[in-house]
Amino acid sequence: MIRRISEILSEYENLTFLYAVLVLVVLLIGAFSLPTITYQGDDLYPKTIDRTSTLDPYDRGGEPFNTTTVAAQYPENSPYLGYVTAYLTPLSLFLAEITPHLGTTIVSHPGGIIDEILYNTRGLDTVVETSILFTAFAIASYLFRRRNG
Amino acid sequence: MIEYLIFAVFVGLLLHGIHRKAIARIQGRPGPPIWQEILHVLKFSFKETWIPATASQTLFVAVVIIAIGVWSTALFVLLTGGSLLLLFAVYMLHKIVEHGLGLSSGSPYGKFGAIRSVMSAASEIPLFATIAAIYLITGSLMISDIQAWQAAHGPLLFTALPAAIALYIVVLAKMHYSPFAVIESKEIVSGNVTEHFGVWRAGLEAAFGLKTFVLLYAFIVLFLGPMPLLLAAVAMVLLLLSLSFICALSPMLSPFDTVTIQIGTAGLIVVYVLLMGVIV
Amino acid sequence: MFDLPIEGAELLAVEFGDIVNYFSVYTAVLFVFALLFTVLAIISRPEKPVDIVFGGDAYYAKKIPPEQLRFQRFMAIACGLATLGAMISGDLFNFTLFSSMIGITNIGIVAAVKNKHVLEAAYQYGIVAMVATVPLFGGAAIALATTGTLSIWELAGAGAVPLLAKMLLVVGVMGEGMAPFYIGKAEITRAPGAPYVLMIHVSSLLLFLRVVEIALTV
Amino acid sequence: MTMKKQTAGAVTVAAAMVCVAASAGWRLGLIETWIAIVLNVVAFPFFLVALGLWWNAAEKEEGDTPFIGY
Repeated sequence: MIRRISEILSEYENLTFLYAVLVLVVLLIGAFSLPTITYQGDDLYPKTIDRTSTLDPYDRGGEPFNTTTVAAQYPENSPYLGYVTAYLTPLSLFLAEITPHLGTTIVSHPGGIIDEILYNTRGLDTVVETSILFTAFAIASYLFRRRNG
Repeated sequence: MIEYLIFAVFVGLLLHGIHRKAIARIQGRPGPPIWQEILHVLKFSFKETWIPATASQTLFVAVVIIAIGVWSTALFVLLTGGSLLLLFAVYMLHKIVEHGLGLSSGSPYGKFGAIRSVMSAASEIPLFATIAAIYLITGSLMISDIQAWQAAHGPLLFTALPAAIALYIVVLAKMHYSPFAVIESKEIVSGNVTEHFGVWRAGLEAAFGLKTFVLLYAFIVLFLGPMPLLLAAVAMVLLLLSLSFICALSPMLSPFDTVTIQIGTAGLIVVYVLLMGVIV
Repeated sequence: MFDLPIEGAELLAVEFGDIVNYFSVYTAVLFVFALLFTVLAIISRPEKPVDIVFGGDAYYAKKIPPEQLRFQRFMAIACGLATLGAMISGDLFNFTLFSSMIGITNIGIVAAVKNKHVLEAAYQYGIVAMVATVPLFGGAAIALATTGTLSIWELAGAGAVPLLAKMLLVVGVMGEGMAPFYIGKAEITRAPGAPYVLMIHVSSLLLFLRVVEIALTV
Repeated sequence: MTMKKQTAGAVTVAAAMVCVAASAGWRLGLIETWIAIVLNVVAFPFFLVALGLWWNAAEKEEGDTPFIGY
């Protein structure tokens, strides 16, 4: 019995299968617990789009620097809440203070573009997301170049 | 502080010696004297020492230092009544030391040891569920709180028997000559410590002595509750002898089977914890 | 931490806007450990693996191209950084992001190895790591949907996160870190480049240690 | 990569002094517990390893080159 289980576990071809079984088991257990889970309506990031505003994402123009209403978990940490990026890294904060250019465009620093599209308050998330993309790209390009070289 | 460390190293090595002696007597051999392991460490430390040319030199030396540091941390966590979670984290970090020992030398035997160590690491992680069981019962993971709980409610050994069994397997897996000790099984020479000789080996043996002391003492503290030092020492030796009996009488399991058994135990613990979580 | 008797006293909070990372005694120890091995991956030279010829009595040293080792080191450092982030993250979603980054870099560390056996194991591992992002993010999403927040500070001790979300998180980390499905990782370990391969284990073990803490806390 | 006997001795003494000073300071209540622990945990491994290196007095300069091939 133990030996047979060992045989199944010791083949890495079975890896995906085993993992899928585990996920399915968890999902099955989860399905039974669903009735006990309630949806929390007052979401962390409420978003109402004011179509008449000059900051409407699909109608750029007018005053570039303005604030939108954004609810943050920790407003005291986000002094620039409501601007393009609520959290500024020390470097971008420095740039924003000495130049008028940062914040005038959504692609002013990595993460900025996703930042504005997704949420205004979670700067570190977007940095990590771009890092993941970058890592995946680095692996793929290395493998590709090695095949050619 | 330093006196605790040195004391624990010596007691741990002495426990190793008792372990060897007990196994030998059970198997009808005279066995070495019980202070043999202490002499061993001294002998190793007097041997000529260098680093193999094939090794990843920095890593080769660093893991020895990390091994000692890791178990010193564990000892202090235990003594100050710190977080049980942290104690187990340190225990898992020991697996990294094992991997590092084997991988850093470049020797194929070390590598085999490291690969086996990776397998056993994967199976020991789920034994973490033990912690959840203790948390659900006592409502705290600080060792000092757990001791206070036991002083009020009696030993955890009876209240949380499955958790105790799981932890017993954890301790057993870490003993020399245990059925789970596939990492140092003799067909791969000395497994992951094959290339660590001389001073490096002496340092490692000291760390392992510390490890044995911490694991046995942790088991006593967690499941039998606070007790005077002398009684705790007696309990540790008794626990060690029970482990020696298992080690002496059972054969070395095949690497894959050890994993299956440990994962199986862990699965049972997970079910137990889930059930307890639902009921409580 | 959060007045919960789980991981020892709080030492320091690092604010990144809405994401407030924290060092407790527990996470600080894990952080130092990850830092130690990241530094080791940076400074130590890889080993020169020796192989035995089975059936004979000979052994030979393997030759590993330096470009491959450089790439492995790059990936190991990236993995170390991701681990550092995952150790101190005080936000569920941020934690899942760091976890999936660890999964990707782990594959990167061995992807360069020219060994069919290792590559096939890495491929299987890669598939599982990709699949594992679903339960991982699903867990975070369910936590957000049921509680309205992702911050561990807000969730700590409230017991508001449903068991399903915790289980999904743990299963996701199992997939990224390969906990009980050991064989993929054991085969990957055969790759050369000890300080870098070691990083795979460092990251996944630490990740697992962290998710246990999170599951007990929230 | 063998350490010189002198260096090993110096490391041993320094680490031992850190350990003893931290422990004594903690006993006398001068140092907080966690600081004493950290100092001990960091210094103790160096003490053990350097002590061994010091008294085995290895004067060999180079690592062992394994016998390659048969």
